[in-house]
Amino acid sequence: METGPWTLWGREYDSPLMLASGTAGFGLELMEMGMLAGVAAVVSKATTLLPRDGNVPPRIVETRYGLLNSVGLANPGVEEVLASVLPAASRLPVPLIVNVAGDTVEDYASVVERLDSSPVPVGYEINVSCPNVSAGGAAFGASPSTVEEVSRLVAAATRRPFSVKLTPNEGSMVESAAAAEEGGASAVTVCNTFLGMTVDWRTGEAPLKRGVGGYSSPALLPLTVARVHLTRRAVGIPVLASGGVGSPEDVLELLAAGATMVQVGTWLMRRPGAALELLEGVRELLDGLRGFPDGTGT
Amino acid sequence: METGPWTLWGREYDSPLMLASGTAGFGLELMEMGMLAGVAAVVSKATTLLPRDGNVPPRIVETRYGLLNSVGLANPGVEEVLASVLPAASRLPVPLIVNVAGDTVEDYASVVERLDSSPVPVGYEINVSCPNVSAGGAAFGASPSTVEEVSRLVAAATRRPFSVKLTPNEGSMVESAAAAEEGGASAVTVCNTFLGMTVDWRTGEAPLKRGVGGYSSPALLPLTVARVHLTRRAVGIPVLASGGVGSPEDVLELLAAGATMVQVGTWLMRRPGAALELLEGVRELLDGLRGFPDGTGT
Amino acid sequence: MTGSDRPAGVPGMIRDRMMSVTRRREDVPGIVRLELQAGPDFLDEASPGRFVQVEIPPGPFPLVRRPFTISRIGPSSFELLFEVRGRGTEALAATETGSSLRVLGPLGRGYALDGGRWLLIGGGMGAAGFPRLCQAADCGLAVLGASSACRLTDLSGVPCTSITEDGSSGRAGLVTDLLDGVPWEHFANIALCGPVAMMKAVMERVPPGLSGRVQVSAEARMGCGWGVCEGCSVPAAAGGYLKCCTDGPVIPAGRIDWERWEGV
Amino acid sequence: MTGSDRPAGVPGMIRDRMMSVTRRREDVPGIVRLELQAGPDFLDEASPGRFVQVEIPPGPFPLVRRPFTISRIGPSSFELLFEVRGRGTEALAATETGSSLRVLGPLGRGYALDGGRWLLIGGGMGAAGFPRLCQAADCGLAVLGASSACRLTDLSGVPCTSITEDGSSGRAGLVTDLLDGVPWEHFANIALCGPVAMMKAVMERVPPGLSGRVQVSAEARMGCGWGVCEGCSVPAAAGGYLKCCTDGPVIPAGRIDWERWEGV
Ligand SMILES: Cc1cc2nc3c(=O)[nH]c(=O)nc-3n(C[C@H](O)[C@H](O)[C@H](O)COP(=O)(O)OP(=O)(O)OC[C@H]3O[C@@H](n4cnc5c(N)ncnc54)[C@H](O)[C@@H]3O)c2cc1C
Ligand SMILES: Cc1cc2nc3c(=O)[nH]c(=O)nc-3n(C[C@H](O)[C@H](O)[C@H](O)COP(=O)(O)OP(=O)(O)OC[C@H]3O[C@@H](n4cnc5c(N)ncnc54)[C@H](O)[C@@H]3O)c2cc1C
Ligand SMILES: Cc1cc2nc3c(=O)[nH]c(=O)nc-3n(C[C@H](O)[C@H](O)[C@H](O)COP(=O)(O)O)c2cc1C
Ligand SMILES: Cc1cc2nc3c(=O)[nH]c(=O)nc-3n(C[C@H](O)[C@H](O)[C@H](O)COP(=O)(O)O)c2cc1C
Ligand code: FES
Ligand code: FES
Repeated sequence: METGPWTLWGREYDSPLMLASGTAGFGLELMEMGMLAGVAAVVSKATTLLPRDGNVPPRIVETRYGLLNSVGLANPGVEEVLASVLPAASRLPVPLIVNVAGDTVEDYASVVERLDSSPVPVGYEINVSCPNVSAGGAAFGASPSTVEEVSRLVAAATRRPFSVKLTPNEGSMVESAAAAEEGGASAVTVCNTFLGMTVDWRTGEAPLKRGVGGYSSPALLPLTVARVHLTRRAVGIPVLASGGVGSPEDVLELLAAGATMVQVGTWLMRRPGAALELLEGVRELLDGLRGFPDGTGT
Repeated sequence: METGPWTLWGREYDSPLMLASGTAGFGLELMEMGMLAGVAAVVSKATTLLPRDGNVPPRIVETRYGLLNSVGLANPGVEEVLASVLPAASRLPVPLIVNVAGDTVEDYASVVERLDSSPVPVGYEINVSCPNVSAGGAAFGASPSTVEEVSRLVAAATRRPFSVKLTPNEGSMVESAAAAEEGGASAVTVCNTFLGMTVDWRTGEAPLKRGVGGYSSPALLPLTVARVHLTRRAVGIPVLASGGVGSPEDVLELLAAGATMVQVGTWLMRRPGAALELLEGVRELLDGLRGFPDGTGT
Repeated sequence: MTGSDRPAGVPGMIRDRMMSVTRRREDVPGIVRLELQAGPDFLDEASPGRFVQVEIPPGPFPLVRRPFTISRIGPSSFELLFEVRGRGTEALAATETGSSLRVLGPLGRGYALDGGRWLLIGGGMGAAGFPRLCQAADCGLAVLGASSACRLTDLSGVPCTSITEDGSSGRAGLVTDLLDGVPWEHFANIALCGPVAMMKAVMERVPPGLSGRVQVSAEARMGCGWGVCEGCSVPAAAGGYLKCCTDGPVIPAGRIDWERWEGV
Repeated sequence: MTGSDRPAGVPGMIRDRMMSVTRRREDVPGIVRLELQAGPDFLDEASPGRFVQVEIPPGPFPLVRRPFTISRIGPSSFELLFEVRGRGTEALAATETGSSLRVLGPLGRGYALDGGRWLLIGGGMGAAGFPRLCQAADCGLAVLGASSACRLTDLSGVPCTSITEDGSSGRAGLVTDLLDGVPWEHFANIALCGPVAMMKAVMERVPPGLSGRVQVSAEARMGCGWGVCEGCSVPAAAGGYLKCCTDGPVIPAGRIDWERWEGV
């Protein structure tokens, strides 16, 4: 486990914390709120080839111990992102990684190619794991051969580094991670929301129109820890942890399990200033440690 | 959603609650404690062909919001179960379903064949989803064709009904459910613990010797609801829900999502008398409903 | 998503602060008024219709914050007025004077105040923001559809008439029943809030040509409250969706696609 | 797993009850004594060495119960004596007199009491059960390895000598340092508890031939506490594992595989 500075893709960061896709926009709102301190990098919301309105609301439903979302990759499309979002994002004090989604295997490479015309993104996160769309999304992530193909196409389309964001819902995440590496990915993100659902037993109806959505909760941390650990042993590229962070201990646990960097997502809905709070907590905990071991899990 | 009596395999029950495998032994302890009221059926701990000591302790580690276990199918083996456990279990006031695990595809059928010599079990639960053993376990459950093969072999070995307990950790649960039905299964159990892990960040070590274990928590209910709903739409056989129950509302939500019966596991560690408490809660909630709809989720 | 989508204002104006609860009242059971201490950095930005996101203690469940309109402001405090509806508001209702709450805000776009007299039409707790509006604008008449709404919302002398479905406070019926004699043309602005079904019914009563005067205070289930999660969608007349939290919560009625809007 | 694996007794003797906390003391900071009201149905079964599973309020996290030895009993109550170690015991320490706790028990097998004098050797909070043992048996000497252990465990007159690693209470050192002059043969029974490493060291000091007199009060991380989850394994000399909760917690030293035992 690295205790800082943390290194990803040749850059050094004095924080291991990235903001997870879909929970921080492009970082501009937090910049205006003065809350980007403690952030190593922002991962943008998903960008697709064409604009997407997203799913029919409601899109957010809370359950007793977590959050279901069904946003459905709402975004203005890559051309609008290039025209107005990325120029604004050039003012960000931290690097931006653009999260990319697609309906077909080719979409990913096309979006990345277009985004490459902007100097702003330092890299990409290839989202083959969205539980909230029928085409694409998790369907791609479930098949190692598709993951490898997407990775190859993206690697051919850009010289910038990219991470493949894997799904925990279908297929074998470990095999998909290896396939992403084989295909030329510079990292894997482990993982995304888990397929979840809530039903109103009084009516038999699901509040989310698509029925199922993506579930996130600090209670899922052990699921992410296991998947980071297993993926870490299967690939040589960095593993970016995503799922369940709500405390400084959680960040350290994911690092100890083998994560190179740690993303925080849903917790930002509770604490927009989470990055700095977590980083300060991490520093305090590390300061309290004498003879910190260099383990990476068992 | 059925509001009772609940029917499984031709029997009527005035409770939808089963005790989940590994969390109630063979029901004998609860019988002596007078806590089998409210229980429709007991699912026994896993039985294997040969005795198994189980994994090296610790086997239970609590995390902030859930429980990790790594029991590893500790059991005295089918011969001992036949010789001393099932005769004692013949005194149970409720039906017993024996959970069966194996190292090979053939093991399952062999164990079931042996168990068939006892009049006690009313059916079996075929566990192709244990996250705590290397051979067998989840590896079988991940492949629909293996699930179908195991189901065929078991169907050929017994005329008693059996449920196939699926894994949420690898492969496609929905495809595996369809494969189980195709192979002759009389139900599917959805699902088992999720692969989870905790690491002590101070030492880099995992308290569980195998590193990963099976994670359970009431916070996982939405994951089970989604999987029950998706499986329900894919198969015609009953779906037995297992995962996340900690309140009467949880039971009703799983029924509304399409479960035929609902298992309670980890919650028994907190409340050994959970079945009656939950059943009374369910009855109260149902009494409070006028014009209860007959939905099965969206 | 770009800066222009958000309310104008200086960077840093949205802050996350621990605030002291200086007063708690529950005149009507289940409807709670909390007074929170705040400085000019907050109060100067607390224009009518804006809201705050309150973290529910002690945490971490419920996980996300709960949105509440700024009900009125004082020289060094502001008020929230809310109804206990579920576990979040239940926990919040247990807040004691002297304790602290974590409050993010002020958030969102409030009412566009460009002079002229206001007609206020509100259902349920939607009217919680009207006192603040009347502090800043010329409010002529309030028509409210909630039990004891006029008393609760404390509109400092603005004529107020209310109705409830069960007649528990005066007349029985729907808000729309009170609208028959309303001199719509006398009002340059109409503030509308409440359940979506009720607002749709009101919109049908607004005389042709005057619907451009209606500003709707919308509600939606929120994740963040500051524009990034895309959770709080309200269908837009122009197609696609508006974000309740940053395009609203106060939205000109004409920008909403009323057909597609189902409410929270 | 079959009936014979469990302690003898009438069906239904293990009950899950809400119990009133009638007294709370914290003489030494971080070490809490709770007195709980109980009737004869509980107390008659509360033999030395047995334990209870306490649900941690308000729930549901921590999820599983916490095991505590029955420290001593009175005519209509019993005591728990515990150290605050983590979030479960922390929450429990906040219990106030007059509140209620959900308690499952009595559980497990206690000490085999077949006459003769006892030598008590304990490290840490393991000694919490010794007062109950001394209520029922002839205890001759207690050798404890914890700060202020003798005072805390209140052995009603039994000679007690203690030592701590840092010397904070009298002598500095390990429990084993106190064993040099012990007249082992004078004791028909030896009760041993504490951290596994300490117990291993003590076992090496027990004179050859006398280890059959040692009864170990074991600890393990528990799920259920009533024999079904297979979570509380203690390696057995005969191979495989014993269940701390139903084969123990008091286990004859000879039944344990000390080599394989690593403790909690
Ligand atoms: C901008 C805005 C301002 C608001 N101002 C006020 C106010 O001043 N006073 C007041 O009493 N209420 C106000 N509300 C509604 C208030 O936020 C909800 O009543 C509250 O979030 C319910 O939380 P809960 O945990 O008690 O209920 P839950 O148990 O979460 O749900 C109970 C019911 O409340 C509804 N609900 C849940 N979450 C929200 C949400 N985020 N927004 C709207 N409805 C929701 C659901 O439809 C559900 O049926 C406002 C909502 C918004 C969006
Ligand atoms: C049969 C039995 C009787 C016990 N009697 C007493 C007693 O009378 N007084 C007393 O102070 N303590 C007793 N203990 C130990 C007590 O159960 C633990 O200290 C307590 O469970 C810790 O809970 P926690 O939530 O505070 O700690 P956690 O935060 O869960 O863990 C803190 C530390 O306690 C240890 N621990 C956690 N769970 C258990 C467990 N179930 N069993 C043992 N150790 C654990 C872990 O190794 C961990 O390092 C007994 C344990 C057993 C098995
Ligand atoms: C409201 C919301 C929207 C999200 N949108 C995206 C997205 O557009 N692309 C993506 O790859 N992940 C998306 N995610 C997943 C998160 O990036 C993150 O991987 C997941 O929520 C788990 O991390 P957490 O527990 O920290 O939230 C979204 C999550 C939430 C809660
Ligand atoms: C301690 C423990 C032991 C378990 N042993 C088994 C087992 O032997 N066979 C099996 O199929 N499932 C086993 N399970 C899984 C449960 O039967 C159940 O499917 C799972 O815990 C999810 O349900 P819950 O949330 O109600 O606990 C075990 C679970 C726990 C917690
Ligand atoms: S609540 Fe997140 S975008 Fe509006
Ligand atoms: S704690 Fe469950 S078997 Fe002992």
